[in-house]
Amino acid sequence: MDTLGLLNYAIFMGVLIGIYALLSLGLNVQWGYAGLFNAGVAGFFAVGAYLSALFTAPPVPDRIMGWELPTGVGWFAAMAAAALIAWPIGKVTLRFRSDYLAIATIGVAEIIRLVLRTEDLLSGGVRGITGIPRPFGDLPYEWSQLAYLGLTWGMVVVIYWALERQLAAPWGRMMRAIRENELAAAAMGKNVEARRLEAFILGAAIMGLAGAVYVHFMRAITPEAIDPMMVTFLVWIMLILGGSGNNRGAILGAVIIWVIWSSSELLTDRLPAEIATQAKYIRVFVIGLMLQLVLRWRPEGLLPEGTHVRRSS
Amino acid sequence: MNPVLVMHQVRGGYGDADILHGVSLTVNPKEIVVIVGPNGAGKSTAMKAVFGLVKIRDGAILFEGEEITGWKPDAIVRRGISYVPQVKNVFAEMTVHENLEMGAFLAKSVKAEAFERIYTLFPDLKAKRNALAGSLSGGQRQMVAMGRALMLNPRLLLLDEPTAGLSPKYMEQIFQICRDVRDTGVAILLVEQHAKQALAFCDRGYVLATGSNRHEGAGQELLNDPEIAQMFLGG
Amino acid sequence: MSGLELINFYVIPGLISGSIYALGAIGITLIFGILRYAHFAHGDMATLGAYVALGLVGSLALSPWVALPIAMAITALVAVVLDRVFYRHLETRPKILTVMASLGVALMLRSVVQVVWGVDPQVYSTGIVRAESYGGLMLRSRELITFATATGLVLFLMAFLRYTRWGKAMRAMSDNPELARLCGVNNEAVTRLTWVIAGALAAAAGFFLGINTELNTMMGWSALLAMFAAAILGGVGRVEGAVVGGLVIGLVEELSVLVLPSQYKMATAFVILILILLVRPQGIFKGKVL
Amino acid sequence: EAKVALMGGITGPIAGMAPAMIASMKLALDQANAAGLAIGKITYQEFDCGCNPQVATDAATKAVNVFGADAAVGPACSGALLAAVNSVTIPAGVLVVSPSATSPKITDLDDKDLVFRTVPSDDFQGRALARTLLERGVKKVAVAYINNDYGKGLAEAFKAEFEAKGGTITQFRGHEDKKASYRSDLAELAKGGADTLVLFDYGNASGMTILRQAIENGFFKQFVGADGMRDENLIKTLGEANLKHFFVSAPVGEAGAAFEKFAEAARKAGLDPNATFAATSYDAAALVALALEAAKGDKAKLPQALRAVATAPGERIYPGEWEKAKQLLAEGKEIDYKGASGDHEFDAKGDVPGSYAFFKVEGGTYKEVQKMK
Amino acid sequence: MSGKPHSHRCCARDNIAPVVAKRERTMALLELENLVMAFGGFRAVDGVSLKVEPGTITGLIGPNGAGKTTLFNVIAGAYQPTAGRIRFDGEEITRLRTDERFHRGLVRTFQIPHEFPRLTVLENLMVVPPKQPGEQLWANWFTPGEVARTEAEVRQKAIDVLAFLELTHVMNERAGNLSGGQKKLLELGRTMMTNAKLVLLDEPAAGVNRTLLRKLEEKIQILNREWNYTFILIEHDMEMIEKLCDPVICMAEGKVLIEGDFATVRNDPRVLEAYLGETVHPEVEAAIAEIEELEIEEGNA
Ligand SMILES: Nc1ncnc2c1ncn2[C@@H]1O[C@H](COP(=O)(O)OP(=O)(O)OP(=O)(O)O)[C@@H](O)[C@H]1O
Ligand SMILES: Nc1ncnc2c1ncn2[C@@H]1O[C@H](COP(=O)(O)OP(=O)(O)OP(=O)(O)O)[C@@H](O)[C@H]1O
Ligand SMILES: [Mg+2]
Ligand SMILES: [Mg+2]
Repeated sequence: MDTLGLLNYAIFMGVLIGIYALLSLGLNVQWGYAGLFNAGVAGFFAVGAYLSALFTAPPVPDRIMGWELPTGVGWFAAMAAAALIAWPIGKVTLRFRSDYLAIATIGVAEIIRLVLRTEDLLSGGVRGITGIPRPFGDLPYEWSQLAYLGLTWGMVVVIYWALERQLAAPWGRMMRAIRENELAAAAMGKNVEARRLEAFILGAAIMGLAGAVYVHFMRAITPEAIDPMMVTFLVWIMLILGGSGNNRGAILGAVIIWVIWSSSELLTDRLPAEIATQAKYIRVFVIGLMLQLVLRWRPEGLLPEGTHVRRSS
Repeated sequence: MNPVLVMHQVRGGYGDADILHGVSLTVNPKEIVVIVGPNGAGKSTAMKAVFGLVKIRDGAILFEGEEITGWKPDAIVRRGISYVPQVKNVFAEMTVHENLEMGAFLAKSVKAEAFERIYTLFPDLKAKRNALAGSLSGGQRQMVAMGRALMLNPRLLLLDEPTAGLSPKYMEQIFQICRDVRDTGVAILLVEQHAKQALAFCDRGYVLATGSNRHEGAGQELLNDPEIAQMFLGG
Repeated sequence: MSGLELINFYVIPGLISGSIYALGAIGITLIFGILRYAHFAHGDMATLGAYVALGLVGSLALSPWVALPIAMAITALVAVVLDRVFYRHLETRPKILTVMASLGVALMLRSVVQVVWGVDPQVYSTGIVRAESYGGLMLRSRELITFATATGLVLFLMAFLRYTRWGKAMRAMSDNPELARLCGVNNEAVTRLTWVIAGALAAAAGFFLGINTELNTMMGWSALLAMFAAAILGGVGRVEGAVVGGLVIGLVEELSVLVLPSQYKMATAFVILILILLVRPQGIFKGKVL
Repeated sequence: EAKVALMGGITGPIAGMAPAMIASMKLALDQANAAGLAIGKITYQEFDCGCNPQVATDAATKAVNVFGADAAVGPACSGALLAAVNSVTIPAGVLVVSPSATSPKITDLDDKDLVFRTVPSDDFQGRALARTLLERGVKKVAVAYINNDYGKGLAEAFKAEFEAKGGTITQFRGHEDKKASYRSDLAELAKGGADTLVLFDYGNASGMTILRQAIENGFFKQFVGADGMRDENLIKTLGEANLKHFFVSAPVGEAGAAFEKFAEAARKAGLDPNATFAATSYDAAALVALALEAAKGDKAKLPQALRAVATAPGERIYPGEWEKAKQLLAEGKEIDYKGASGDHEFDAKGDVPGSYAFFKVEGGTYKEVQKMK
Repeated sequence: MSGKPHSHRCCARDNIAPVVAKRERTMALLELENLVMAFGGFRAVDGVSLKVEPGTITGLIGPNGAGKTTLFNVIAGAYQPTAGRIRFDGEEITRLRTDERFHRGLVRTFQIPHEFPRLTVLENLMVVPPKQPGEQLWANWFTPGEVARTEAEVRQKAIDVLAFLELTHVMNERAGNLSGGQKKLLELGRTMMTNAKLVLLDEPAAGVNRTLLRKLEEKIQILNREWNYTFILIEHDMEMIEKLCDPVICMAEGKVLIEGDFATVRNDPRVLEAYLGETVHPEVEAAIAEIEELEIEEGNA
């Protein structure tokens, strides 16, 4: 286990953390700002990932898309597509209490997964898409990884900065007001439905971007990547642990959870074979338990909301 | 004569912060006691403390000589105290009649007279008996809440602002009902913002401010104290 | 396609999975209606119940039908403990936190099942049971029992809620927990009872799912969406609604194969859910809209 | 001194197969270590690729960078493999031999000759099965497949060949795993009047449910599956008496002797040699070990060495003959490994043609009926 | 109490308002025409027609369940009326949404305060002004200058309102931590953050300490005289009605029972019977009749 190898692994982990940080930021817009319980993060992630892949991958005979466009176009398309999908979903379900939204978004993510699995013409079906280009992909392995790390965290910083700005503006204040008391916000002339939809779409677009960043890193995608456990649930724990309503908390949560999740595997891999298989499930158990502990002892997260509020006022 | 209810130096609150800083009250049998004081003084909190809905960190609450500090609400109801909270005091998704039934939840069987008694006190409710309590007007709800509390023939009745939102006619009636109920042997502790009227008809009163006792005495006495009138009764 | 074929291959299987969904949906609708949150661990509770029964069948060599009531009791107990340990302390916080906690519990339950029983599919009893023909209707005894037991459990539950004070206490608590307490309702007891019912019925759902197919560790989670759809379709908080909702979802899922590629079978429950939210959010039986 | 990563699908959809696969890989490497190879001890470590691209990439990165693997056996699933090799192992120049990723897509990978597999592409098996059925006089079938890369790949290959050779496919339907009832699916499949159902699925998943429900309800007279359906447990669960008309195809070694050698060792180690992908797993690990020995641990020479030890010409080496292989390699002679699951004559793309046989159920297990071409 | 508002424009209403009111009798601010609100078969509001003149404080009283709150809900747009029409400021608004009515200057407060608990008191006010450019998603990026300018204006206005309401010391407190009475003041303060023309107050006195209530009354009067707010006020506290309101409308069973100045309404036997609950004695009735006759004579003169 040499240092260079460890460094390489750290870079790899850094990129994935960056991707999760994006997802977590997107979810924070929906849940932290607007109080929308989106349990279908994986769906928007998938839409972004596939769309960017289809825009940039080389064409293959039995699939309609594959346009070899520049990666930037793919990323933009990913955000737009995720936003576009979010619109009708939000339109239908945002009228109800969050639980309904949760159920509905789980369902949407499931349908998106089914469509991607089934419609070969569109998505390459269960075999997915390969040969997706990666920016700086032609550099030697280490350098290419490093460059991508920079790119990913560049995106995180840009999104973070933009969201912070938005949150400090009257827009953020209005969003929080709507979250706090919908009825009063409506009586104060705020168009509650439209505004919540706005937050939902914005969050979805960021999730779509995360999908796009992911897909170019992996250079391949199949429907299995839309695993609710690996995407939706992990992201939720990140946000709750880090502190919903706080963008820095969202990023911190992504860092902590991914490091724990990933390094716990390094541990379980070292266990003797008989229990190693078991340990994989115990790992999931531990993540579930961790969520419970956070909810029990620190429900507002490590970096709670509010520090921000004080500063702005 | 043993007091019905004694609160002795009760200190406590909702989270970690104290709202009540040593509140003491006594209610004697067949007595109407009223608590007045500014908004946020801790009047409602004091009532909730009796009913075990507030963390009590110090002091004691005795009902008919027995210490009930820290009891569960349902045990306290069973012991003979009824309580009408200030807000959210009806079952909005149940009918008026069902609300009254819930009042008598602990009784083995409910007699028709019990309902009749309430419907005679509040004829408005009889007409609305099958309406959902949630669709009633503010005042009608207040009546339902009172009616519910009276279903079980308690020995002590706690009322948190029973007249808020009621028309003057009903306000008078509620006070009259209180007197009638008192005359049947029930002690009553109530919080009122219609302080002048309340102090005028009660037996004794307490003035509470910022979570502690400020004044106490016979109703008329407090009413006639110009300082109290200036500070708490609106001049 | 003849009418009989339609009944044998679409309607009967639809009704069977419908009654399984219904059993799960009752618990969901009660928890949604009374405790006021969507319980995402319900599917995995069903999985647990099914595996507990399997454990009994395997270790004590019981007949599955004897194992069923024991598994229901054990799962009910587990449900009560889960509530005590993971949900109770969130009572006074926004409900959505409890929803999230239930997602975590779902994961924990599933991994416990996976560690204890492994991930291979398993069955209660081996061999094949060919259907008997009742005047052209193809039925197996286990299907009849599934249907009869589900009906019996539902009728018993409805009678229990109607003719005892518990039913009223549940409604009161669902309406205004604080006030229910002040009426002398023991909220803890009501909550416990709710969990006992939900847990027991979830175990029954898991068991019937297992006995009509195989057991696998994802079985409950896969059925969860259908159960939620059933609960909302029937009207949140309405036991009879959950039953009707479950049957409708089960039927529509099977019949959907007539018009849709069967890969999309799983999506039909969701489509119904969206339609019902659009058209009649209070559900068939006018439940709550939270 | 060499390091090999064992990348199994320990969690995820094929978790049920993983223990036997991993154990078989370990068996091979333990044997190699016991023989005392010239390169020294081969250390190995398991990684879970979860049958999920994301998990697999993470695992591969750990395997390559943290563990420092010289070569890897796995990943088990095609989707996972595609992601892992594209983004990690190919750029890092690490040899990968998969025992179970069967997707035809892997064939066309731009892999710098670093990706091999000991299991034939589904394309071969599907076509072979089509020819065998026609040969047996089955001209009209309905096809049901589980909607994943395995089921679909097989089904499409089968369909292409079957129809090209004059057969009729009355229904061609995919389905999702883990549904409670497939009776309506079966009713749809039965439309068109075929009495043979070709079922590309897993015998420990929806494949068993469908088979059971079909038999229980009297759909179809005859059932044919591929290697995924070859599951001992299925016989136990459904009862042999009910499976008289159930056949499966599965890859077999050219010489029965090779398999027997492996089977013997496996049984001694408490393993079921017939477990799905056990033999291919053993072979993949064995080939990696032999290649490491031949390349003297030089990572860059591994692909070339792998081809050399696996393909003719050379002295035949059967499973377990480590001493002999070691000797020959030390003498600089060519060897040709004949594996438990086949000869493993890799083509230019790193695929093996595979040979298949057609099995029926007998005596609680699967008995070969005929070879397939 | 800050002295500032008193010093200017002190006598606006007493002298001018009645004249204005008379001249513009045809141009009422709010006009209800035969408004009906039925729930199932039950008519909570049953054919109400009335006019509210600009600059007045109209008192709305009536027994519990008379339909007062329902009438507010219909005016504010929470319910769609079963029949009838609503005109506001010369425009028909019967079919408009709540937020659209708000933007036209029709503002309501809630009987139970609806603050934003986790926002500061200042933010609670700053949220209110409609059509703030900074509330548009893109404006922050494309017109930051304008956003900053409005933001500064809004902040200054909120600070002024807080000073007026004597809430400056709790400016940065979370609104959820205010006491009941302070929340009521905040509720009133929100109406001052927009260009309200008509403010609907639903039982502002219920549960408010009487000492605090006297302050509340003063604020309402100042708003009415100096900010030219028109109010409709539901209240059961007769002292408050007497002090503030002219005219007073009494509703019962969904209908308008009587409209007039406080004394008239107060002494009407039907009002006494249905609402105030005082026994009507023959001699009192005679006295009332006398007063009424006197008034009629005055009116004619
Ligand atoms: N559930 C609660 N959690 C935390 N703090 C609370 C809660 N309820 C009340 N408080 C706080 O406790 C203090 C006393 O409140 P309480 O309701 O007892 O006042 P009150 O005297 O009844 O006033 P009012 O006349 O306005 O009803 C207030 O500062 C209030 O903000
Ligand atoms: N949503 C509703 N559904 C059915 N009936 C309703 C509904 N809202 C109000 N009502 C009925 O309309 C009548 C008038 O109610 P409203 O709340 O307007 O009375 P109010 O005059 O404001 O009385 P209070 O002074 O007691 O608040 C009541 O009898 C009430 O039961
Ligand atoms: Mg109070
Ligand atoms: Mg009202």
